Amino acid sequence: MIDVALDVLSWILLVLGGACVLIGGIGGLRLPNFYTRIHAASLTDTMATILIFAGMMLQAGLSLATLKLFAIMLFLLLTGPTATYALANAALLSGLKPDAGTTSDKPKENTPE
Amino acid sequence: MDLLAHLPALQVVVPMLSAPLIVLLQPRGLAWAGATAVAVLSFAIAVALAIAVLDGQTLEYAMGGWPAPYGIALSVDAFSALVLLVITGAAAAALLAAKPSIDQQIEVERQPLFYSAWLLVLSGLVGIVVSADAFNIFVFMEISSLASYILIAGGPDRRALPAVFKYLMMGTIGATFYLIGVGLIYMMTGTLNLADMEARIGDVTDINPILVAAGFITIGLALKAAVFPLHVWVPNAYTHAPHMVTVFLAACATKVAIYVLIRFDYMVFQATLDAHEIQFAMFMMPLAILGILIASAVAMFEGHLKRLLASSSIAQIGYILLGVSFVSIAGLSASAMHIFNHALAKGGLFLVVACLAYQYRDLRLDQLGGASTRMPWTCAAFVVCGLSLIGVPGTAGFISKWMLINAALENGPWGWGLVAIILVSSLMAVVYIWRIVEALYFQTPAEGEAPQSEAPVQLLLVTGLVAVMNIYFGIFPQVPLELANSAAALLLEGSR
Amino acid sequence: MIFIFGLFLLTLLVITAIAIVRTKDLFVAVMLTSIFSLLMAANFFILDAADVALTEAAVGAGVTTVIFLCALALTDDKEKPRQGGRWVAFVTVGVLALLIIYATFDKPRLGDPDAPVHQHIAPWYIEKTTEYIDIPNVVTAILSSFRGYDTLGEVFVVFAACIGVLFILGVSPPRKTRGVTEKNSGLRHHLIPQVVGRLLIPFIVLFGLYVQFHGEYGPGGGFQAGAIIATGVILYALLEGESEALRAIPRGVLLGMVIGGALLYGGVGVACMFMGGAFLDYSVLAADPIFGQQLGILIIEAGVGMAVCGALLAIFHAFAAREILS
Amino acid sequence: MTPETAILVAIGIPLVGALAIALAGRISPNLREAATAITSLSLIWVVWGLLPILMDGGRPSVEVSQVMPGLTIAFTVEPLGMLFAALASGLWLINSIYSVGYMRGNKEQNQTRFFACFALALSATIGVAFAGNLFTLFLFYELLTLSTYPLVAHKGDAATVRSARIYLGVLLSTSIGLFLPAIIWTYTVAGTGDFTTGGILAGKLNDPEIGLLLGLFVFGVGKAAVMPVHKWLPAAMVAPTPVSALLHAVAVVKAGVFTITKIIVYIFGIDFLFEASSSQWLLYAAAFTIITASLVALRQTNIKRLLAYSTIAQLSYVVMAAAILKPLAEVGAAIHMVAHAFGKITLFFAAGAIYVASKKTEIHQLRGIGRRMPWTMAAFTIGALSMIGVPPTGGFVSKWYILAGAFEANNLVAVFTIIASTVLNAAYFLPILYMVWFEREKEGGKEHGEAPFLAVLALCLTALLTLAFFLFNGPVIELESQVVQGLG
Amino acid sequence: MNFLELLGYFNYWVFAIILTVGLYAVINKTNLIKKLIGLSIFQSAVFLMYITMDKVEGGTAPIIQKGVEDQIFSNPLPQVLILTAIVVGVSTLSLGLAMVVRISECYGTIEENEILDAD
Repeated sequence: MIDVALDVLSWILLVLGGACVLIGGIGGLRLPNFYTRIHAASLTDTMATILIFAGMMLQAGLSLATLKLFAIMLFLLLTGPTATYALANAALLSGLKPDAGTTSDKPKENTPE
Repeated sequence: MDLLAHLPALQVVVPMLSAPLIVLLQPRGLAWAGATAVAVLSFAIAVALAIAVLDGQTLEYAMGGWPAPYGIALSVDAFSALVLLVITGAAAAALLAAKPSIDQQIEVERQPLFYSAWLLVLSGLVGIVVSADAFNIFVFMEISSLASYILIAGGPDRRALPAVFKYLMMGTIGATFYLIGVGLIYMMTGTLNLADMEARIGDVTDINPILVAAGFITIGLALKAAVFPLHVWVPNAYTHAPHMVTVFLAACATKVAIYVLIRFDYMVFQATLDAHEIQFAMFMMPLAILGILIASAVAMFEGHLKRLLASSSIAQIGYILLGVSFVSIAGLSASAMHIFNHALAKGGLFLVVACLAYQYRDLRLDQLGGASTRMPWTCAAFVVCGLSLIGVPGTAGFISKWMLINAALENGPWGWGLVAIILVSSLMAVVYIWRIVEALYFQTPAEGEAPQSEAPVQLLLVTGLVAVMNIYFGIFPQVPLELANSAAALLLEGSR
Repeated sequence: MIFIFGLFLLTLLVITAIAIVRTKDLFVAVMLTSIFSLLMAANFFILDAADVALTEAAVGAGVTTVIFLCALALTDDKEKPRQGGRWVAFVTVGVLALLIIYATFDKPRLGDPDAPVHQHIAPWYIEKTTEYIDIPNVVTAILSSFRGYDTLGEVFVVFAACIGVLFILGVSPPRKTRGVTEKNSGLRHHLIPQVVGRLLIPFIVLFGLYVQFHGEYGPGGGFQAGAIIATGVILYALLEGESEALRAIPRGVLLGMVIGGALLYGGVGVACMFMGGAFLDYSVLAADPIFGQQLGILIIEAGVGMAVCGALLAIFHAFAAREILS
Repeated sequence: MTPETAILVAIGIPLVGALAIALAGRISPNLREAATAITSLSLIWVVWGLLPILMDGGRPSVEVSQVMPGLTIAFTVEPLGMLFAALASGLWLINSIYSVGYMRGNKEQNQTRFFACFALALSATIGVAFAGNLFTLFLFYELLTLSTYPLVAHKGDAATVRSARIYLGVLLSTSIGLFLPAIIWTYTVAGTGDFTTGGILAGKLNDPEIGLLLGLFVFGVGKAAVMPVHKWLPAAMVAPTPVSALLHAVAVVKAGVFTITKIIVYIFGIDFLFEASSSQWLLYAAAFTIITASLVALRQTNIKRLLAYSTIAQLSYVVMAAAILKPLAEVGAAIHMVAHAFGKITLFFAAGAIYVASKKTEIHQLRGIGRRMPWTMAAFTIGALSMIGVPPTGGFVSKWYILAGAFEANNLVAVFTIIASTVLNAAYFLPILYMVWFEREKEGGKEHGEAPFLAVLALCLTALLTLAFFLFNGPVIELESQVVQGLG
Repeated sequence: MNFLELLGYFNYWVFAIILTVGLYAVINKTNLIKKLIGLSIFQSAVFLMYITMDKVEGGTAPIIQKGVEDQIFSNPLPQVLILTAIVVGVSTLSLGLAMVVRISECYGTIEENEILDAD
């Protein structure tokens, strides 16, 4: 009985993770400029990682695979946000001004830093 | 460990393992000395192999001790022995004469890398010839191509870079085509060893992939061998490369690709696929004839000396292919002989170019006027090697021309048309060689260009040696002739 | 079941390939190439080629993208459109496509067990590995022992590439190209990536070593390990600055690694010759042939790892150093 | 020294001589002249030494190397070759005496190269003479072309280089384009290329092919200057006179005609050719060449060009004589080679002497020169008479034999051509002789005496030889009749 | 040819398409770096062809676990070949890029037609 409950729980976690990634994808398409899109993509990715990996760890039960999954999750959690930060920082450095309300992200006057 | 058994492996291992060592020899001139010693050593091994193989038996060598179809096998027979002699001979001769010319063209601190790349080309080419495994040939083809890109990129003139880039693109596409061909054959026969492949290809039911594989391999190797329509990279690559590199590559680089083409076509495809020889002849002969005629015509009107000799190389490769496309014993031995003789003649000519380039900055014909007054020996060597290229009797070139005409006469009524083509192109060769001789001897020197003295002694000695060998092998060609004949017999009988 | 995954991934692959060819901005093309390699790696993994997937990911996605970006930094990254002359390329390429499609109809279907490929040599390898070499990963066994000569050739290809790049880029740039902003201090003022980097790099290098010495048991081996360690050090160079990375592993050591790796591999082969076996026949290395094979494989994998790592780093430093000079 | 080694020594001497001359030339001109003299003398001693062996029917032969199965470099000495070699070596000595005088008189530059190449050309000539099979003959034939090229292009100015290019172009293209395929065809059909009495092609070729192969041979051997391929001879007139003498009398042209005769006699075989109807055209080609060349010679004003066209005519005499395919005519052909050599070399020496002494090259300038240069002009007269074939000179003997052969084969075309050409010869030589001796000299001409002594000495020697040949031609005829002994 | 049958050949068709896309890029593009990218795509297609060969229905990666007995394995040989080919591809690529860098320094441009005009 307990493992049926675990399976159901992991399925729910996996579906939720999938939904998160889907939302991130739609955000990436619909949002107007660079910074909002990067915001959408990075947040949902990190959340989806946690959900999917938790679901998979439940599936794998207590074994070496679970440990490997945990290590990969830790790695993703560390690198995901850092990569987003580095991307945003590089965009800022190369002069792409974040500006609320502009509909498209054609780079305005690029003032080299 | 008895040496003779390990010779096929040593032939590849000696130059290959010494390449990394050469990079460490930083002090001046040491790198050159090391490279020359290794080249001469590998030439000695090639001679030992040739002697061992002279009586017609082939040396087999299982790499890593694993039996043939499973591990990689090396096999040396008469044909590979002949090509080995050409490669290692060209490398040793070019290196012996290389010092003054390379010191002039490449900075000292880059020379160890240059000589190491030279040894890699040598080991790559030798690896191809010795190997009997289709994929192994691809690996060594890559080693030799990569290293020859490095050598050509060493050219002092900035135009060397676009030339070598075009060579890189076409060479890689050629090698990848070859890889696709090998993959298709492996898919249908399940083996990579050439002999094993030949045995199993017969009982393949649906032969479409095999035919396509044959197409891919032929196109790929034609690209590497600069066969007529796919030769566009040769003139620029040979013209802008350092002079000694042109000597080495012109003498043997494209020949190895033709060697693989012959081995694949006669060993693997010819025996089993019916009507393949007619297909092969129909496809190869027109290309060879076009190559001979058009390349000779281009050479006749070319102004720059090195580019002229490069396009004449393409014509001579056309000769070799013409011999192969007769699919007869005489044709094959003629082309094997021409591989040997052309290496001698063209190697000699490019050595003379290196001597001239030592004194003259610009190698255009109108700048080279009256070179014979200051450089009599260089020009004499040029005349001898030029005659050998034309095929005047008494020189090495004549022997292969004679055998080629005999082979042409053998295949029936329109054999005479082929003879006519061979003779017309020899006359074209007379024209473009004599244009240069007239420029060297009779033209008044251009202003301020007269060189002070002869080329350096080291360069002259090797050029003279090659010129003398051109004559020697014209009168006593027994050794290469016997290798060529037993190679032809092996290729045709072996597979029939 | 794998067909559906295959279908999905392969169509994505084709789309990426076409996208790469069509984009005008080279920077986008390089990024798409990196994605292309990753998709390739996933595809390989689905087709049961674990080793190749790892190599494709590490070498294809990792190092190639870095080298491309270095080259882009030194040249302009906008591509000028080409005027006309398209149909010649279309014709030749179209003919080639028809030729290959024509050949595919007689080929065995994907995964068909009685295809000729699986009959002749493959089963022999699988049986004989346990008998002669007794290591789990058959691919490493073939790579290093049955076809060890190929891999020796392979190491020398890498060696050739390394000395080639050093030779070609050995010449100092002829004249000052346009002033490149002083960027060699790495992302110094980006604190977060540095901290995270400092945390991750040891694990990356550790994982590389794991892959190196775990090659006999699971997917792994010299090439993959060399590439992973190289990417680790390149990350360090990007974060801390190229001069820092050079201080950690100076150029002399790099060249030494490449030459050492190549000579180690060749040396083992020659040692086998001296001990009476054929070239690269490891069974003569020790009393018990199986242990000899395993010892041989261990040494040459180390050699390969050293050579690949040294070569990739030397190539990266050759490009990166160019940036400072120009 | 056994006859076999004698052959190799005969070919070797000029080579060594060339080296010796090249080295000696660096030290001093006199040493170089001495070296030339020694080489030519020792060559004569070795070659003429072979004569007695030949007289009593010996055929010494030696094989140097087997290039390919069935293809060897081998030498055999037979009467025709012997005659040609003796002629070449003898005239070389006289020619070197003359050229020393001419070169000194004319103060030509880089004489060392001249004498060295001369020696090389001689070695090639001896090689052609003693060749045992077609392949060796072709080898030395090409060497002869290449070694004479620097001689023709001696002056090195633009005009010389252009005509030297024509010289080489015609000779090389005919030899590679036509002669080589003919040889290969012979080798494939007959299996061997050795010269054997009675021919090797008997019965191996059907009728039209014989004509074609004969055509390939005749037009392939560009040196025999049969009409369409004669362009190179007038072009070679730019060379200094000793070289023209070499070209016309001693080596080059003789090699061409000698090759054709040898091929007709030893490859085809006279009787085999006689039956074959398709070989008659050769006679008509030769006849056509004789007539047209003589006509063109009539209109020439420059002495050397006149002599060139007269040589073309005389050469076709030999070819026609060989083409009559009768034993007597073959002997006549051989003898005509000798007679024409002596006569023509005298004429060229005279022309050279006139040029050295008075820088005159046109015929109309020769008015009354007899008084100024009596010796040269006397020799010139003897040479001219020998060309026409007047009795006291050698020319008469050879024409006599050719006519006899023609009558024997009752070949009316041959008889008519000989008579017509004799008339034409007279037509272009006699006016010159009359102008030289009996007309007054134009006033204001440059005062000049005889040519340098050495040149005049050589002149008179060859003139005497022409006369002597008329009287003592016994041994030569007896030697040549050995060639045609067995034939019907 | 039912759908599953057709699917068997899908891999080879993708190989053909990517090969031709790569070759098109190499032939048609003038930018040298775009040519090199085309070349690496061209080579990756060949890797795909080799690896498609080695798949066996229901087989796993050729790693022999001690315990498991009758396990079908995919064919290890094409994987070995492709390991070598990938590294060859990278080596050629790095050499090509080194040349492109030198060309852009000497000529100032990396468009093929501009380079040809420069000489």
